[in-house]
Amino acid sequence: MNEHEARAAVYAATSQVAPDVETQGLDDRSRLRQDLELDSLDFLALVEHLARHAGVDVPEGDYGRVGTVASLIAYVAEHA
Amino acid sequence: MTHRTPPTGSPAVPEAAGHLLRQMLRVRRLEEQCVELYSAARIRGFLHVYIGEEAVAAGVMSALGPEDAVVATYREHGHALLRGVSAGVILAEMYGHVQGCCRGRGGSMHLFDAATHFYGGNAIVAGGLPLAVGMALADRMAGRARVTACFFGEGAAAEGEFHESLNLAALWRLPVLFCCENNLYAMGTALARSQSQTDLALKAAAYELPAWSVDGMDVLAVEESARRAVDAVRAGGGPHFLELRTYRFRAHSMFDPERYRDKAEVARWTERDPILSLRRSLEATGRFSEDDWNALDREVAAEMEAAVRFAEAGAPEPLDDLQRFVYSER
Amino acid sequence: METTYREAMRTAIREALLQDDRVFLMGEDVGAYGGCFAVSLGLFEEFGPERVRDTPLSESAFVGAGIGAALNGMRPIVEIMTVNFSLLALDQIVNNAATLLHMSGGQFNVPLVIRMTTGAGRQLGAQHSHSLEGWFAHVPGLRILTPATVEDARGMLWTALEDPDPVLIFEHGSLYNLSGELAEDAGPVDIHAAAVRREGGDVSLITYGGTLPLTLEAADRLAAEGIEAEVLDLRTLRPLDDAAILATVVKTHRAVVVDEGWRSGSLSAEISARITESAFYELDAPVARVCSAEVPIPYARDLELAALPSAERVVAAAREAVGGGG
Amino acid sequence: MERGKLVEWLVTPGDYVRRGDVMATVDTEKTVMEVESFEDGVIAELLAAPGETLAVGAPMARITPTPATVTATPVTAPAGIPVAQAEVEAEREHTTPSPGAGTPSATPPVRRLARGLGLDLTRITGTGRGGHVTRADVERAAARQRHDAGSVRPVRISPRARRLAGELGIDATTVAGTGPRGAVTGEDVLRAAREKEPADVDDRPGAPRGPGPVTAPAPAPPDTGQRATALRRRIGTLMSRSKKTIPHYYLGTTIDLQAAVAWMHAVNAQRSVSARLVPAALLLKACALAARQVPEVNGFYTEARFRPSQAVHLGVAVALREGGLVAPAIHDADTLTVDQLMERLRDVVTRARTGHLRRAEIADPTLTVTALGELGVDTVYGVIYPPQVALVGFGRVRERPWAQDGMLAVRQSVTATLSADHRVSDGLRGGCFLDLVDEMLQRPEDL
Repeated sequence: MNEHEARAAVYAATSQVAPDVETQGLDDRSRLRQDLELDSLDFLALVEHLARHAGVDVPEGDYGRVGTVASLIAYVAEHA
Repeated sequence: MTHRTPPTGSPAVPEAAGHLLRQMLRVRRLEEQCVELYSAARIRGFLHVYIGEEAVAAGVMSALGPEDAVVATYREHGHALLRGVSAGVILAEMYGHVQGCCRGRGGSMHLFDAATHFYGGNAIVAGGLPLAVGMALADRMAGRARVTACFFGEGAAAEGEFHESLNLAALWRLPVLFCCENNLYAMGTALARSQSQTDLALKAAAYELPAWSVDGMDVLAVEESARRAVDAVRAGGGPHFLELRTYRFRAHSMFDPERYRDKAEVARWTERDPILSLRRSLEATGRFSEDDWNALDREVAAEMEAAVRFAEAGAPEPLDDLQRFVYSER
Repeated sequence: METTYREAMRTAIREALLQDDRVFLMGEDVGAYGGCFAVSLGLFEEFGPERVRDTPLSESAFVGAGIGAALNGMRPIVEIMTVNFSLLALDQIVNNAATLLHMSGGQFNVPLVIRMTTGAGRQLGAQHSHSLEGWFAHVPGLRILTPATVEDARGMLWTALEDPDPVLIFEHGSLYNLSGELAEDAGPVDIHAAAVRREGGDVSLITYGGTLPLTLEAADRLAAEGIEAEVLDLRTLRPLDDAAILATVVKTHRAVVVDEGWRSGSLSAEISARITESAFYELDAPVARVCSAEVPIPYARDLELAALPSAERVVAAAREAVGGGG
Repeated sequence: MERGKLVEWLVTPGDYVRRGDVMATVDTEKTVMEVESFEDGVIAELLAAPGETLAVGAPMARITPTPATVTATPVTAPAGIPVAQAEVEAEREHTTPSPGAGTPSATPPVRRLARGLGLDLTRITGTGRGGHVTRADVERAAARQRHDAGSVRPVRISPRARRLAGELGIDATTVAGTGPRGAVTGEDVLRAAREKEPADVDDRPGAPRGPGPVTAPAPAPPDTGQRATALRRRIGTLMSRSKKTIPHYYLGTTIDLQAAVAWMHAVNAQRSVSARLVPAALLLKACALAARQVPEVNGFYTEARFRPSQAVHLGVAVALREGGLVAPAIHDADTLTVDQLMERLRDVVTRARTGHLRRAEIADPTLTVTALGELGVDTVYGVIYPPQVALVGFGRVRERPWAQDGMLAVRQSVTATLSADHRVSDGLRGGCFLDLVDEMLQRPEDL
């Protein structure tokens, strides 16, 4: 998956989990927990959405690697 | 001024008679179709059919010119059809479809058509008379040689608007042809049970206007008297009044159990069916055969089948348009 | 130029007759007599019996004839002597004028103007004094005007004649002698917007027609007490200018509706309901109403006055609304 | 919650309903809740229309028992503490015992009269046959109440004043009214607000500075904003009451989560994403089990006494994205497996955020747990939700230096706090509770 597709997948998942977050113009440096205020359940839903729709499984051990929008996009691009 | 009998005219010209026969049959078949569609719940609301009275509309309409105006009642399917509104458009209106002459806003009782100067479709008894007087007033003031034909039942003669309108039209000598369709019953109330003076021509004549009683089951007599009256009105002779004695074969509306009249009475009148009568007299001349009749009947049936198809294919106006036509769209 | 409401109305009719051949005036005693309230005085002589047309006493027929003539290309002005008599023509107004456009699916509009006198205050008793314009304002398809100033008496008629649909103009009998300053070049005015006749921030007095003068008087008295009332003249009762009503209520947070009609099922009820529907959370006091007593208007002077809205009653209602009442 | 707005009826008269069927939705400022039937029977009458605002406990519908059932009971508006209100069909009054032993019999019109006068039927002595409360009884009670109330006057507040007071956080009942018959007007509220916080309130240009014309307030905020404002107001009221009436004490302890987190990782590694656990599920389960053993933290304090709860319904504090929070219940949390609890947690959080909670979920929590720490803080000092008597807070689960057996290690840990009601328990019992939570989290496989 290229970066563009990965971004689209992450944005779609984010909109699903946090409809109030405007993905347009979203700062890549935003941290999922602190800036977007996703709690653990939200985060789980986000990961679940990515698994279902983008086919990317983020194992729990990798949660630490996907703390920001940018890192999540990169992760998805790499693993899809 | 009052002629107690219809003026006798020249013998019927077969071509003209053939036309009248055809027109009456079209009305008959249209309304038979309406009754059937009503029973099938394709048409709702009130439905008043004219079956038995066709000679009146056919005779008067053929005496009018294309620029003349017509104001009718709620029993007006035939009038609209013979004025030139197509059967399909009439049925579509009864279906409540936007393809109807009033986009489904009027229904059976309120057919209107600007192109043929057909001003309804008025369901308040006698409510159309003042309108017709005003139409004629405008024509008079504008110098147009137009006649406004106003149809109403004998029940209207008990209403104040009947008297006010005859008075005003006669006073101002306006070009109105008042056509009283006397079918003897105002809904279920017989004329004699509701009006002290049952001679309607006499009643009208009190307003100093020519008033004739005509056999409304004889289309040739209706046509002849209407033609004379229309010519006189157009020539500036002021309003004329025709009492057209006729009979409604069917119930007042689809809700009418007909408790108020004998079956025998209905049967007596049915023998004088205007369509059957004219057909017989035409056949007697030897210039109209059973084959001719069958061909005519098939042709009219085909017209009505096409009309039903047209109505069926239509659709109601979008609900978003509900509020349209309350005020003019500018 | 100083003029009266009656003269302004006459000028308007005369101008319409001069400007448009399709216009004619029709009604009981509008011609040779000069009009029951002398509005059309002199027009019969100037325009002749065809265009200033005396009718028999048959309201239904001549109102209906007005509708028919309007359908057929004319621009009739039909005068009904008083609103009480208009009931004899109610069939034509409600069943025909208001419905034809809709029933015909947009084919037949009725460009008719009907003028009539309304209201009490002249000891004319119960069959010449009622205020029934609220009834007519109930009916979709009609436009209802209530000129209350000389400008509106002068200017509403022409605009009404240009309207493609039926317009009813209600002239309060007590206004005919009202005099006021009118610009030399005064002409047609709009017939859709309400007008603020006096600005104020403490309470809105909402009225129309014959009760405008007493409402303005009440506002003056209130000002002397330190209460600044805003006076809204509705001018058009149908369609109501909701935006103007809302705007004044949002400004003052209190409303008193003054209506010479009876309170029950009335136009004042309609206005009050609309205020609560759309401006409830702007209100600092219940909407108050000053209406006629629920009796047929009596003849005797004192009784008649007691039955009608007065400046005193408006002042009291306004005081109550702002919290200064007893 | 004191009132709610009926949003929609999901049943119509004539419908047969079973106990537990959802019959209507009600908007309670916090959330849209579903109202369930508590009876089997046929809907005889809907007593409220959509859009109507109802007091808690107000009858919403009348359910007629079918021959198979015994009593007829109204569905009442959802309540924090349900109010028993019976509106039994008149002809059944004499033959059927009233539901709830304390409710005396009375005909519906008399019940309606009592309700209209704000009287509690259970406090009226019936003089009719068999203790039946009559109209005269109610009228006498009303007269007595008026007499008792003496000169206390109901506060009249204009609609505008009520709106402004809400927006500005003013208690309109404390404002002196200058409007009609002493009603509090919008100006009065604005004046009170200026006096309270001169710098803060209504600083817009053109805002009134004294008596005189008042400008129109700013346009109403959009709907979510209004809901958030209302919710904020509601939380404010509730928390003020809590702090005013409940003598809180606070305890805290740091818990080693190494074992729990490791166990969870191991479990999650075997599972698809949708079946994974989060630490909160373990924390909740531990609290539920501990609460069973320390009943002093689990129950309600009402009418000056503590009523412990047999069941453990854990309230889960859920932050709403538009601001504010709700704490719906996970029923019988102590009896659920961790997996079941996880499933219920996801479900209730999702519905809380989409505004579809059920009445019982709002009303029932016996103990609330907040895991706000997830978003960053180490320690949470919570305020108890009245009438509950305790609140458990968890901070962030993260690696911390940990000394054990004389060695320094880095381990996953969390700080757990307990806010508890001193009228019900003291620090010793509270400490017991936290110790139990700790202990259970060391054996996650047993949870």
